[in-house]
Amino acid sequence: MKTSVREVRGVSILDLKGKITIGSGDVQLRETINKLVEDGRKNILINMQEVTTIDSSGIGELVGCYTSVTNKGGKLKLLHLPPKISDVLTVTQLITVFDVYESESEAVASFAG
Amino acid sequence: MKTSVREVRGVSILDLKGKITIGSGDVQLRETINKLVEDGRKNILINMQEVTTIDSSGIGELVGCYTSVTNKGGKLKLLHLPPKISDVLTVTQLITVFDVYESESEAVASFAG
Amino acid sequence: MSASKPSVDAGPVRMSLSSRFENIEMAQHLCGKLLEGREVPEETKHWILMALREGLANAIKHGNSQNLEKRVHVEMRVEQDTLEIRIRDEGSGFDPERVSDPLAPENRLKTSGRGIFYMKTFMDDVRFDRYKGGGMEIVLTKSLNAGKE
Amino acid sequence: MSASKPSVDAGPVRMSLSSRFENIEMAQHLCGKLLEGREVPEETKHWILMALREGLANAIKHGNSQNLEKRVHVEMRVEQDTLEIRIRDEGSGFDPERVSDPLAPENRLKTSGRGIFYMKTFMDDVRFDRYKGGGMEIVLTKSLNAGKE
Ligand SMILES: Nc1ncnc2c1ncn2[C@@H]1O[C@H](COP(=O)(O)OP(=O)(O)O)[C@@H](O)[C@H]1O
Ligand SMILES: Nc1ncnc2c1ncn2[C@@H]1O[C@H](COP(=O)(O)OP(=O)(O)O)[C@@H](O)[C@H]1O
Repeated sequence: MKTSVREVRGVSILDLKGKITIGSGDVQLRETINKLVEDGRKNILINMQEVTTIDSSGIGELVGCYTSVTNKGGKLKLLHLPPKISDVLTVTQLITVFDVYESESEAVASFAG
Repeated sequence: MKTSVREVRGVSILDLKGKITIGSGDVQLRETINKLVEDGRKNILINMQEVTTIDSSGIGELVGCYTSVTNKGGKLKLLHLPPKISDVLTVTQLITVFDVYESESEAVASFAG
Repeated sequence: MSASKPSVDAGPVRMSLSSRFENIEMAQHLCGKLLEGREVPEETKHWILMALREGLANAIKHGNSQNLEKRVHVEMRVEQDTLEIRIRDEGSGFDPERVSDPLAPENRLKTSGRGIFYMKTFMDDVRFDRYKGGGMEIVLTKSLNAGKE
Repeated sequence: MSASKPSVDAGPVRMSLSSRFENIEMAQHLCGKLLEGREVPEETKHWILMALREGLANAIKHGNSQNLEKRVHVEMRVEQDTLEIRIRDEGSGFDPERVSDPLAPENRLKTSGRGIFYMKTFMDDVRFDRYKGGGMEIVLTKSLNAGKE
Protein backbone atom coordinates (compact mmCIF):
# COMPACT_ATOMS: atom_id res chain seq x y z
CA MET A 1 0.00 0.00 0.00
CA LYS A 2 1.07 3.55 -0.66
CA THR A 3 -0.02 6.38 1.60
CA SER A 4 0.25 10.12 1.26
CA VAL A 5 -1.18 12.93 3.34
CA ARG A 6 -2.52 16.28 2.14
CA GLU A 7 -3.79 19.11 4.31
CA VAL A 8 -6.99 20.76 3.06
CA ARG A 9 -8.62 23.48 5.18
CA GLY A 10 -7.74 21.91 8.51
CA VAL A 11 -8.45 18.37 7.38
CA SER A 12 -5.73 15.76 6.91
CA ILE A 13 -6.64 13.78 3.83
CA LEU A 14 -4.95 10.40 3.68
CA ASP A 15 -4.85 9.02 0.14
CA LEU A 16 -4.45 5.26 0.17
CA LYS A 17 -3.43 3.25 -2.85
CA GLY A 18 -3.29 -0.52 -3.20
CA LYS A 19 -4.08 -3.31 -0.81
CA ILE A 20 -4.98 -3.16 2.86
CA THR A 21 -4.50 -6.80 3.67
CA ILE A 22 -2.92 -8.96 6.33
CA GLY A 23 0.81 -8.53 6.48
CA SER A 24 1.00 -5.71 3.98
CA GLY A 25 -1.19 -2.60 4.23
CA ASP A 26 -2.84 -3.28 7.57
CA VAL A 27 -0.07 -2.28 9.97
CA GLN A 28 1.00 0.56 7.71
CA LEU A 29 -2.48 2.08 7.90
CA ARG A 30 -2.44 1.96 11.68
CA GLU A 31 1.02 3.53 11.89
CA THR A 32 0.10 6.35 9.51
CA ILE A 33 -3.03 7.20 11.48
CA ASN A 34 -1.19 6.96 14.81
CA LYS A 35 1.34 9.44 13.55
CA LEU A 36 -1.34 11.90 12.49
CA VAL A 37 -2.97 11.59 15.91
CA GLU A 38 0.37 12.11 17.67
CA ASP A 39 0.91 15.21 15.55
CA GLY A 40 -2.31 16.55 16.99
CA ARG A 41 -4.49 16.11 13.91
CA LYS A 42 -8.13 15.82 14.86
CA ASN A 43 -9.83 15.85 11.46
CA ILE A 44 -8.88 12.89 9.34
CA LEU A 45 -10.41 11.90 6.03
CA ILE A 46 -9.31 8.63 4.42
CA ASN A 47 -9.62 8.60 0.64
CA MET A 48 -10.27 4.98 -0.31
CA GLN A 49 -10.71 5.54 -4.05
CA GLU A 50 -7.58 3.68 -5.05
CA VAL A 51 -7.78 0.87 -2.56
CA THR A 52 -7.94 -2.28 -4.67
CA THR A 53 -8.46 -4.96 -2.03
CA ILE A 54 -9.27 -5.13 1.62
CA ASP A 55 -9.62 -8.15 3.89
CA SER A 56 -10.83 -8.70 7.45
CA SER A 57 -7.47 -7.52 8.82
CA GLY A 58 -7.72 -4.33 6.81
CA ILE A 59 -11.27 -3.79 8.01
CA GLY A 60 -10.10 -4.45 11.57
CA GLU A 61 -7.40 -1.80 11.24
CA LEU A 62 -9.88 0.67 9.82
CA VAL A 63 -12.12 0.13 12.83
CA GLY A 64 -9.12 0.37 15.16
CA CYS A 65 -8.14 3.71 13.59
CA TYR A 66 -11.68 4.97 13.97
CA THR A 67 -11.65 4.10 17.65
CA SER A 68 -8.26 5.62 18.41
CA VAL A 69 -9.03 8.88 16.59
CA THR A 70 -12.44 9.16 18.28
CA ASN A 71 -10.92 8.42 21.70
CA LYS A 72 -8.60 11.40 21.25
CA GLY A 73 -11.56 13.63 20.52
CA GLY A 74 -10.96 13.59 16.75
CA LYS A 75 -13.06 12.58 13.78
CA LEU A 76 -12.26 9.97 11.15
CA LYS A 77 -14.36 9.84 7.99
CA LEU A 78 -14.17 7.99 4.69
CA LEU A 79 -14.17 9.29 1.13
CA HIS A 80 -14.84 7.53 -2.19
CA LEU A 81 -15.58 4.05 -0.94
CA PRO A 82 -15.30 1.51 -3.80
CA PRO A 83 -18.52 -0.56 -4.09
CA LYS A 84 -16.97 -3.85 -3.00
CA ILE A 85 -15.38 -2.31 0.09
CA SER A 86 -18.70 -0.72 0.87
CA ASP A 87 -20.27 -4.21 0.66
CA VAL A 88 -17.66 -5.61 3.01
CA LEU A 89 -18.38 -2.87 5.57
CA THR A 90 -22.11 -3.31 5.13
CA VAL A 91 -22.31 -7.04 5.85
CA THR A 92 -20.45 -6.58 9.13
CA GLN A 93 -22.72 -3.64 10.02
CA LEU A 94 -19.88 -1.15 10.02
CA ILE A 95 -21.08 1.10 7.25
CA THR A 96 -23.23 3.09 9.69
CA VAL A 97 -20.27 3.54 12.03
CA PHE A 98 -18.39 5.60 9.47
CA ASP A 99 -19.36 8.87 7.89
CA VAL A 100 -18.88 8.21 4.18
CA TYR A 101 -18.65 10.89 1.49
CA GLU A 102 -18.67 10.86 -2.28
CA SER A 103 -17.39 14.42 -2.68
CA GLU A 104 -14.14 15.65 -1.23
CA SER A 105 -15.30 19.21 -0.74
CA GLU A 106 -18.46 18.08 1.05
CA ALA A 107 -16.40 15.76 3.20
CA VAL A 108 -13.96 18.53 4.13
CA ALA A 109 -16.80 20.94 4.86
CA SER A 110 -18.48 18.39 7.14
CA PHE A 111 -15.61 18.58 9.65
CA ALA A 112 -16.29 22.28 10.25
CA GLY A 113 -19.76 21.57 11.67
CA MET B 1 -6.20 -23.01 -32.10
CA LYS B 2 -8.27 -21.51 -34.87
CA THR B 3 -7.55 -22.32 -38.48
CA SER B 4 -8.84 -20.87 -41.72
CA VAL B 5 -7.86 -21.44 -45.30
CA ARG B 6 -7.67 -18.90 -48.13
CA GLU B 7 -6.82 -19.61 -51.76
CA VAL B 8 -4.47 -17.07 -53.34
CA ARG B 9 -3.25 -17.67 -56.89
CA GLY B 10 -3.06 -21.44 -56.61
CA VAL B 11 -1.66 -21.38 -53.09
CA SER B 12 -3.62 -22.54 -50.04
CA ILE B 13 -2.81 -20.15 -47.23
CA LEU B 14 -3.55 -21.58 -43.81
CA ASP B 15 -3.93 -18.87 -41.20
CA LEU B 16 -3.31 -20.23 -37.72
CA LYS B 17 -4.31 -18.44 -34.56
CA GLY B 18 -3.53 -19.40 -30.98
CA LYS B 19 -1.61 -22.27 -29.49
CA ILE B 20 -0.11 -25.30 -31.18
CA THR B 21 0.53 -27.36 -28.10
CA ILE B 22 0.08 -30.90 -26.89
CA GLY B 23 -3.54 -31.90 -26.68
CA SER B 24 -4.90 -28.74 -28.25
CA GLY B 25 -3.61 -27.36 -31.54
CA ASP B 26 -1.26 -30.18 -32.51
CA VAL B 27 -3.72 -32.75 -33.85
CA GLN B 28 -5.87 -30.06 -35.38
CA LEU B 29 -2.94 -28.80 -37.44
CA ARG B 30 -2.26 -32.28 -38.79
CA GLU B 31 -5.91 -32.86 -39.68
CA THR B 32 -6.21 -29.55 -41.48
CA ILE B 33 -3.11 -30.20 -43.55
CA ASN B 34 -4.18 -33.78 -44.29
CA LYS B 35 -7.48 -32.50 -45.60
CA LEU B 36 -5.77 -30.02 -47.91
CA VAL B 37 -3.50 -32.79 -49.23
CA GLU B 38 -6.49 -35.11 -49.78
CA ASP B 39 -8.21 -32.32 -51.67
CA GLY B 40 -5.25 -32.33 -54.03
CA ARG B 41 -3.64 -29.10 -52.81
CA LYS B 42 0.07 -29.07 -53.56
CA ASN B 43 1.05 -25.54 -52.59
CA ILE B 44 0.55 -24.86 -48.93
CA LEU B 45 1.65 -21.77 -47.02
CA ILE B 46 1.19 -21.68 -43.26
CA ASN B 47 0.79 -18.19 -41.86
CA MET B 48 2.18 -18.35 -38.31
CA GLN B 49 1.77 -14.66 -37.49
CA GLU B 50 -0.89 -15.19 -34.85
CA VAL B 51 0.48 -18.33 -33.28
CA THR B 52 1.08 -17.40 -29.67
CA THR B 53 2.75 -20.54 -28.33
CA ILE B 54 4.23 -23.70 -29.70
CA ASP B 55 5.77 -26.64 -27.89
CA SER B 56 7.71 -29.72 -28.98
CA SER B 57 4.49 -31.48 -29.98
CA GLY B 58 3.50 -28.56 -32.16
CA ILE B 59 6.95 -28.50 -33.73
CA GLY B 60 6.67 -32.26 -34.28
CA GLU B 61 3.37 -31.80 -36.08
CA LEU B 62 4.79 -29.03 -38.22
CA VAL B 63 7.62 -31.34 -39.28
CA GLY B 64 5.12 -34.17 -39.86
CA CYS B 65 3.03 -31.92 -42.09
CA TYR B 66 6.11 -30.89 -44.01
CA THR B 67 6.99 -34.53 -44.64
CA SER B 68 3.52 -35.61 -45.69
CA VAL B 69 3.06 -32.69 -48.09
CA THR B 70 6.52 -33.22 -49.60
CA ASN B 71 5.90 -36.96 -49.96
CA LYS B 72 2.84 -36.21 -52.09
CA GLY B 73 4.92 -34.01 -54.34
CA GLY B 74 3.67 -30.79 -52.77
CA LYS B 75 5.39 -27.85 -51.09
CA LEU B 76 4.85 -26.55 -47.58
CA LYS B 77 6.29 -23.16 -46.62
CA LEU B 78 6.01 -20.83 -43.65
CA LEU B 79 5.00 -17.19 -43.47
CA HIS B 80 5.48 -14.58 -40.74
CA LEU B 81 7.32 -16.66 -38.18
CA PRO B 82 7.21 -14.97 -34.75
CA PRO B 83 10.75 -14.55 -33.33
CA LYS B 84 10.34 -17.03 -30.47
CA ILE B 85 9.00 -19.74 -32.77
CA SER B 86 11.87 -19.05 -35.12
CA ASP B 87 14.24 -19.58 -32.15
CA VAL B 88 12.57 -22.88 -31.32
CA LEU B 89 12.99 -24.10 -34.89
CA THR B 90 16.55 -22.84 -35.01
CA VAL B 91 17.85 -24.67 -31.95
CA THR B 92 16.58 -27.99 -33.28
CA GLN B 93 18.12 -27.20 -36.69
CA LEU B 94 14.77 -27.16 -38.43
CA ILE B 95 14.81 -23.58 -39.61
CA THR B 96 16.76 -24.56 -42.73
CA VAL B 97 14.27 -27.32 -43.52
CA PHE B 98 11.47 -24.83 -44.06
CA ASP B 99 11.26 -22.06 -46.59
CA VAL B 100 10.29 -19.05 -44.51
CA TYR B 101 8.88 -15.77 -45.87
CA GLU B 102 8.23 -12.38 -44.39
CA SER B 103 5.99 -11.18 -47.24
CA GLU B 104 2.84 -12.96 -48.31
CA SER B 105 3.11 -11.93 -51.96
CA GLU B 106 6.72 -13.07 -52.19
CA ALA B 107 5.78 -16.34 -50.54
CA VAL B 108 2.90 -16.91 -52.97
CA ALA B 109 5.08 -16.03 -55.95
CA SER B 110 7.76 -18.49 -54.81
CA PHE B 111 5.46 -21.47 -55.43
CA ALA B 112 5.24 -20.60 -59.14
CA GLY B 113 8.95 -21.20 -59.59
CA MET C 1 -6.41 -18.46 -28.63
CA SER C 2 -8.28 -17.84 -25.42
CA ALA C 3 -7.93 -20.23 -22.49
CA SER C 4 -8.76 -23.83 -23.22
CA LYS C 5 -12.42 -24.28 -22.24
CA PRO C 6 -12.69 -26.62 -19.31
CA SER C 7 -15.49 -28.72 -20.78
CA VAL C 8 -14.41 -31.58 -18.56
CA ASP C 9 -13.55 -31.15 -14.91
CA ALA C 10 -9.81 -30.83 -14.67
CA GLY C 11 -9.53 -32.92 -11.50
CA PRO C 12 -8.50 -31.54 -8.14
CA VAL C 13 -5.55 -29.18 -8.04
CA ARG C 14 -3.54 -29.40 -4.87
CA MET C 15 -0.95 -27.03 -3.61
CA SER C 16 0.94 -26.36 -0.44
CA LEU C 17 2.57 -23.16 0.69
CA SER C 18 4.87 -22.14 3.48
CA SER C 19 3.26 -20.04 6.19
CA ARG C 20 3.78 -16.54 4.86
CA PHE C 21 1.03 -14.05 4.15
CA GLU C 22 2.79 -13.19 0.90
CA ASN C 23 1.89 -16.64 -0.38
CA ILE C 24 -1.83 -16.01 -0.16
CA GLU C 25 -1.73 -14.43 -3.60
CA MET C 26 -0.27 -17.55 -5.18
CA ALA C 27 -3.26 -19.60 -4.15
CA GLN C 28 -5.61 -16.83 -5.23
CA HIS C 29 -3.87 -16.69 -8.57
CA LEU C 30 -4.25 -20.43 -9.08
CA CYS C 31 -7.90 -20.31 -8.07
CA GLY C 32 -8.48 -17.51 -10.58
CA LYS C 33 -6.92 -19.70 -13.24
CA LEU C 34 -9.15 -22.63 -12.26
CA LEU C 35 -12.23 -20.44 -12.71
CA GLU C 36 -11.04 -19.05 -16.04
CA GLY C 37 -13.22 -19.83 -19.03
CA ARG C 38 -16.13 -20.92 -16.83
CA GLU C 39 -18.24 -17.81 -17.23
CA VAL C 40 -18.16 -17.09 -13.54
CA PRO C 41 -19.31 -13.48 -13.00
CA GLU C 42 -16.45 -11.17 -12.02
CA GLU C 43 -18.34 -10.35 -8.84
CA THR C 44 -18.66 -13.99 -7.76
CA LYS C 45 -15.00 -14.55 -8.49
CA HIS C 46 -14.05 -11.57 -6.37
CA TRP C 47 -15.92 -12.87 -3.32
CA ILE C 48 -14.55 -16.37 -3.75
CA LEU C 49 -11.02 -15.00 -3.78
CA MET C 50 -11.74 -12.93 -0.70
CA ALA C 51 -13.07 -15.99 1.16
CA LEU C 52 -10.00 -17.95 0.08
CA ARG C 53 -7.79 -15.15 1.38
CA GLU C 54 -9.54 -15.22 4.77
CA GLY C 55 -9.20 -18.98 5.05
CA LEU C 56 -5.53 -18.91 4.17
CA ALA C 57 -4.82 -16.00 6.51
CA ASN C 58 -6.37 -17.96 9.38
CA ALA C 59 -4.41 -21.10 8.52
CA ILE C 60 -1.15 -19.12 8.39
CA LYS C 61 -1.82 -16.93 11.42
CA HIS C 62 -3.89 -18.94 13.89
CA GLY C 63 -3.22 -22.47 12.60
CA ASN C 64 0.48 -22.42 11.81
CA SER C 65 1.37 -19.32 13.90
CA GLN C 66 3.45 -18.14 10.93
CA ASN C 67 5.91 -20.94 11.60
CA LEU C 68 7.80 -21.28 8.33
CA GLU C 69 8.36 -24.96 8.96
CA LYS C 70 4.63 -25.55 8.79
CA ARG C 71 2.70 -25.63 5.56
CA VAL C 72 -0.77 -24.76 4.41
CA HIS C 73 -2.41 -27.31 2.13
CA VAL C 74 -4.98 -26.25 -0.39
CA GLU C 75 -7.11 -28.38 -2.66
CA MET C 76 -9.41 -26.85 -5.24
CA ARG C 77 -11.79 -28.53 -7.60
CA VAL C 78 -14.80 -27.75 -9.71
CA GLU C 79 -17.35 -30.51 -10.06
CA GLN C 80 -20.81 -30.11 -11.49
CA ASP C 81 -20.41 -26.37 -11.48
CA THR C 82 -19.54 -26.25 -7.82
CA LEU C 83 -16.22 -25.00 -6.57
CA GLU C 84 -14.82 -26.73 -3.51
CA ILE C 85 -11.79 -25.33 -1.71
CA ARG C 86 -10.14 -27.19 1.16
CA ILE C 87 -7.63 -25.39 3.33
CA ARG C 88 -5.70 -27.35 5.89
CA ASP C 89 -3.09 -26.18 8.38
CA GLU C 90 -0.68 -27.95 10.72
CA GLY C 91 -1.81 -26.18 13.88
CA SER C 92 -3.73 -27.49 16.85
CA GLY C 93 -7.23 -26.75 15.63
CA PHE C 94 -10.04 -24.83 17.31
CA ASP C 95 -13.70 -25.11 18.14
CA PRO C 96 -15.70 -23.10 15.60
CA GLU C 97 -18.68 -23.10 17.99
CA ARG C 98 -16.73 -20.90 20.33
CA VAL C 99 -15.96 -18.14 17.88
CA SER C 100 -17.74 -14.96 18.87
CA ASP C 101 -20.29 -13.22 16.68
CA PRO C 102 -18.82 -10.09 15.02
CA LEU C 103 -22.30 -8.57 14.73
CA ALA C 104 -22.97 -8.63 18.48
CA PRO C 105 -22.98 -5.01 19.69
CA GLU C 106 -20.07 -5.59 22.06
CA ASN C 107 -17.95 -6.95 19.16
CA ARG C 108 -18.95 -4.51 16.47
CA LEU C 109 -15.92 -2.29 17.00
CA LYS C 110 -13.36 -4.99 17.65
CA THR C 111 -10.27 -4.98 15.49
CA SER C 112 -10.56 -8.69 14.66
CA GLY C 113 -12.99 -11.58 14.51
CA ARG C 114 -14.61 -11.07 11.08
CA GLY C 115 -12.73 -13.58 8.89
CA ILE C 116 -14.98 -16.59 9.38
CA PHE C 117 -18.05 -14.42 9.10
CA TYR C 118 -16.88 -13.11 5.71
CA MET C 119 -16.21 -16.64 4.49
CA LYS C 120 -19.69 -17.69 5.48
CA THR C 121 -21.21 -14.62 3.87
CA PHE C 122 -19.45 -14.98 0.55
CA MET C 123 -19.52 -18.74 0.09
CA ASP C 124 -22.51 -21.08 0.01
CA ASP C 125 -21.11 -23.29 2.72
CA VAL C 126 -18.18 -23.35 5.16
CA ARG C 127 -17.39 -26.56 6.99
CA PHE C 128 -14.81 -27.09 9.71
CA ASP C 129 -13.13 -30.39 10.43
CA ARG C 130 -10.33 -31.37 12.69
CA TYR C 131 -7.83 -33.18 10.53
CA LYS C 132 -6.47 -36.48 11.75
CA GLY C 133 -3.06 -35.83 13.23
CA GLY C 134 -3.84 -32.24 14.21
CA GLY C 135 -4.61 -29.13 12.29
CA MET C 136 -7.87 -27.72 11.05
CA GLU C 137 -9.39 -28.24 7.65
CA ILE C 138 -11.99 -25.85 6.36
CA VAL C 139 -14.06 -26.68 3.31
CA LEU C 140 -15.54 -23.81 1.36
CA THR C 141 -18.06 -24.46 -1.40
CA LYS C 142 -19.73 -22.20 -3.89
CA SER C 143 -22.06 -22.91 -6.75
CA LEU C 144 -20.72 -21.20 -9.85
CA ASN C 145 -23.95 -20.67 -11.74
CA ALA C 146 -26.30 -19.42 -9.06
CA GLY C 147 -24.80 -16.35 -7.42
CA LYS C 148 -25.61 -15.51 -3.86
CA GLU C 149 -24.91 -11.84 -4.19
CA MET D 1 -0.19 -1.37 -5.69
CA SER D 2 1.98 -3.61 -7.74
CA ALA D 3 2.72 -7.15 -6.59
CA SER D 4 4.27 -7.46 -3.19
CA LYS D 5 8.01 -7.56 -3.76
CA PRO D 6 9.39 -10.94 -2.78
CA SER D 7 12.30 -9.57 -0.81
CA VAL D 8 12.46 -12.83 1.10
CA ASP D 9 12.21 -16.21 -0.55
CA ALA D 10 8.64 -17.34 -0.24
CA GLY D 11 9.49 -20.97 0.47
CA PRO D 12 8.76 -23.82 -1.89
CA VAL D 13 5.36 -23.91 -3.53
CA ARG D 14 4.11 -27.39 -4.18
CA MET D 15 1.23 -28.43 -6.35
CA SER D 16 -0.15 -31.58 -7.82
CA LEU D 17 -2.35 -31.98 -10.86
CA SER D 18 -4.30 -34.77 -12.45
CA SER D 19 -2.83 -36.10 -15.69
CA ARG D 20 -4.50 -33.86 -18.24
CA PHE D 21 -2.69 -31.66 -20.71
CA GLU D 22 -5.20 -28.90 -19.93
CA ASN D 23 -3.65 -28.66 -16.47
CA ILE D 24 -0.25 -27.64 -17.81
CA GLU D 25 -1.38 -24.04 -17.88
CA MET D 26 -2.22 -24.05 -14.19
CA ALA D 27 1.34 -24.87 -13.27
CA GLN D 28 2.64 -22.32 -15.78
CA HIS D 29 0.33 -19.74 -14.30
CA LEU D 30 1.61 -20.42 -10.81
CA CYS D 31 5.21 -20.31 -11.95
CA GLY D 32 4.54 -16.97 -13.64
CA LYS D 33 3.19 -15.70 -10.34
CA LEU D 34 6.25 -16.96 -8.49
CA LEU D 35 8.50 -15.00 -10.84
CA GLU D 36 6.39 -11.85 -10.59
CA GLY D 37 8.16 -8.82 -9.17
CA ARG D 38 11.57 -10.41 -9.58
CA GLU D 39 12.68 -8.42 -12.60
CA VAL D 40 13.09 -11.56 -14.67
CA PRO D 41 13.30 -10.53 -18.34
CA GLU D 42 10.16 -11.41 -20.30
CA GLU D 43 12.30 -13.51 -22.60
CA THR D 44 13.77 -15.61 -19.77
CA LYS D 45 10.32 -16.11 -18.31
CA HIS D 46 9.02 -17.30 -21.66
CA TRP D 47 11.68 -20.00 -21.98
CA ILE D 48 11.24 -21.13 -18.39
CA LEU D 49 7.52 -21.58 -18.98
CA MET D 50 8.22 -23.50 -22.18
CA ALA D 51 10.62 -25.84 -20.37
CA LEU D 52 8.05 -26.32 -17.62
CA ARG D 53 5.44 -27.17 -20.25
CA GLU D 54 7.73 -29.79 -21.81
CA GLY D 55 8.47 -31.38 -18.45
CA LEU D 56 4.81 -31.54 -17.52
CA ALA D 57 3.78 -32.88 -20.91
CA ASN D 58 6.30 -35.72 -20.53
CA ALA D 59 5.11 -36.50 -17.01
CA ILE D 60 1.48 -36.60 -18.15
CA LYS D 61 2.08 -38.44 -21.43
CA HIS D 62 5.04 -40.77 -20.92
CA GLY D 63 5.10 -40.97 -17.13
CA ASN D 64 1.44 -41.22 -16.19
CA SER D 65 0.15 -42.31 -19.63
CA GLN D 66 -2.66 -39.80 -19.19
CA ASN D 67 -4.13 -41.98 -16.47
CA LEU D 68 -6.43 -39.64 -14.55
CA GLU D 69 -5.86 -41.59 -11.37
CA LYS D 70 -2.20 -40.64 -11.44
CA ARG D 71 -0.93 -37.24 -10.49
CA VAL D 72 1.89 -34.97 -11.45
CA HIS D 73 3.72 -33.32 -8.57
CA VAL D 74 5.42 -30.01 -9.01
CA GLU D 75 7.60 -28.08 -6.61
CA MET D 76 8.90 -24.63 -7.41
CA ARG D 77 11.17 -22.41 -5.41
CA VAL D 78 13.43 -19.44 -5.85
CA GLU D 79 16.52 -19.37 -3.68
CA GLN D 80 19.43 -17.01 -4.12
CA ASP D 81 18.03 -15.88 -7.45
CA THR D 82 17.87 -19.38 -8.80
CA LEU D 83 14.61 -20.99 -9.81
CA GLU D 84 14.30 -24.70 -9.16
CA ILE D 85 11.39 -26.67 -10.56
CA ARG D 86 10.84 -30.33 -9.69
CA ILE D 87 8.37 -32.37 -11.70
CA ARG D 88 7.53 -35.85 -10.57
CA ASP D 89 5.20 -38.42 -12.12
CA GLU D 90 3.82 -41.77 -10.98
CA GLY D 91 5.00 -43.73 -13.99
CA SER D 92 7.69 -46.35 -14.30
CA GLY D 93 10.58 -44.06 -15.14
CA PHE D 94 13.03 -44.19 -18.03
CA ASP D 95 16.72 -44.05 -18.76
CA PRO D 96 17.64 -40.56 -19.95
CA GLU D 97 20.88 -41.93 -21.40
CA ARG D 98 18.89 -43.84 -23.96
CA VAL D 99 16.97 -40.90 -25.35
CA SER D 100 17.99 -40.26 -28.93
CA ASP D 101 19.56 -37.03 -30.13
CA PRO D 102 17.05 -34.92 -32.05
CA LEU D 103 19.87 -33.22 -33.95
CA ALA D 104 21.20 -36.44 -35.44
CA PRO D 105 20.49 -36.33 -39.19
CA GLU D 106 18.31 -39.44 -39.05
CA ASN D 107 16.14 -37.85 -36.33
CA ARG D 108 15.96 -34.33 -37.68
CA LEU D 109 12.59 -34.88 -39.36
CA LYS D 110 11.00 -37.05 -36.71
CA THR D 111 7.68 -35.94 -35.33
CA SER D 112 8.79 -36.32 -31.73
CA GLY D 113 11.82 -36.47 -29.47
CA ARG D 114 12.58 -32.78 -28.89
CA GLY D 115 11.08 -32.14 -25.46
CA ILE D 116 14.09 -32.97 -23.31
CA PHE D 117 16.36 -31.17 -25.74
CA TYR D 118 14.29 -27.99 -25.40
CA MET D 119 14.37 -28.23 -21.61
CA LYS D 120 18.15 -28.55 -21.68
CA THR D 121 18.45 -25.66 -24.11
CA PHE D 122 16.28 -23.26 -22.19
CA MET D 123 17.26 -24.07 -18.63
CA ASP D 124 20.71 -23.97 -17.03
CA ASP D 125 20.46 -27.53 -15.83
CA VAL D 126 18.16 -30.53 -16.16
CA ARG D 127 18.58 -33.46 -13.83
CA PHE D 128 16.77 -36.79 -13.92
CA ASP D 129 16.20 -39.00 -10.90
CA ARG D 130 14.20 -42.12 -10.38
CA TYR D 131 11.93 -41.42 -7.47
CA LYS D 132 11.76 -43.98 -4.72
CA GLY D 133 8.62 -46.02 -5.26
CA GLY D 134 8.57 -45.51 -9.00
CA GLY D 135 8.14 -42.52 -11.23
CA MET D 136 10.60 -40.07 -12.61
CA GLU D 137 11.60 -36.78 -11.11
CA ILE D 138 13.18 -34.10 -13.24
CA VAL D 139 14.81 -31.08 -11.69
CA LEU D 140 15.08 -27.95 -13.80
CA THR D 141 17.15 -25.00 -12.62
CA LYS D 142 17.68 -21.56 -14.01
CA SER D 143 19.55 -18.59 -12.69
CA LEU D 144 17.27 -15.58 -12.79
CA ASN D 145 19.83 -12.81 -13.11
CA ALA D 146 22.25 -14.17 -15.69
CA GLY D 147 20.31 -14.95 -18.85
CA LYS D 148 21.51 -17.68 -21.14
CA GLU D 149 19.78 -16.31 -24.18
N1 LIG E 1 -7.08 -22.35 11.24
C1 LIG E 1 -7.29 -21.97 12.51
N2 LIG E 1 -6.62 -22.57 13.52
C2 LIG E 1 -6.83 -22.21 14.82
N3 LIG E 1 -7.70 -21.24 15.19
C3 LIG E 1 -8.41 -20.62 14.23
C4 LIG E 1 -8.25 -20.94 12.85
N4 LIG E 1 -9.08 -20.17 12.14
C5 LIG E 1 -9.72 -19.39 13.03
N5 LIG E 1 -9.34 -19.65 14.30
C6 LIG E 1 -9.86 -19.03 15.55
O1 LIG E 1 -11.08 -18.42 15.25
C7 LIG E 1 -11.05 -17.04 15.61
C8 LIG E 1 -11.91 -16.21 14.65
O2 LIG E 1 -11.34 -16.19 13.37
P1 LIG E 1 -11.77 -15.07 12.33
O3 LIG E 1 -13.26 -14.97 12.33
O4 LIG E 1 -11.13 -15.37 11.04
O5 LIG E 1 -11.23 -13.71 12.94
P2 LIG E 1 -9.71 -13.24 13.25
O6 LIG E 1 -8.82 -14.05 12.40
O7 LIG E 1 -9.74 -11.79 12.90
O8 LIG E 1 -9.53 -13.47 14.72
C9 LIG E 1 -9.58 -16.67 15.58
O9 LIG E 1 -9.28 -15.59 16.41
C10 LIG E 1 -8.93 -17.95 16.07
O10 LIG E 1 -8.97 -18.03 17.47
N1 LIG F 1 8.45 -38.67 -17.42
C1 LIG F 1 8.80 -39.65 -18.29
N2 LIG F 1 8.50 -40.94 -18.02
C2 LIG F 1 8.85 -41.92 -18.87
N3 LIG F 1 9.48 -41.70 -20.03
C3 LIG F 1 9.79 -40.45 -20.37
C4 LIG F 1 9.49 -39.35 -19.53
N4 LIG F 1 9.93 -38.22 -20.11
C5 LIG F 1 10.51 -38.60 -21.26
N5 LIG F 1 10.43 -39.92 -21.44
C6 LIG F 1 10.99 -40.70 -22.56
O1 LIG F 1 11.94 -39.91 -23.22
C7 LIG F 1 11.60 -39.77 -24.60
C8 LIG F 1 12.02 -38.43 -25.13
O2 LIG F 1 11.25 -37.41 -24.56
P1 LIG F 1 11.19 -36.01 -25.25
O3 LIG F 1 12.54 -35.57 -25.59
O4 LIG F 1 10.41 -35.11 -24.38
O5 LIG F 1 10.41 -36.23 -26.62
P2 LIG F 1 8.92 -36.77 -26.89
O6 LIG F 1 8.12 -36.52 -25.66
O7 LIG F 1 8.47 -35.99 -28.05
O8 LIG F 1 9.07 -38.24 -27.20
C9 LIG F 1 10.11 -40.05 -24.66
O9 LIG F 1 9.70 -40.51 -25.92
C10 LIG F 1 9.92 -41.08 -23.57
O10 LIG F 1 10.24 -42.37 -24.05
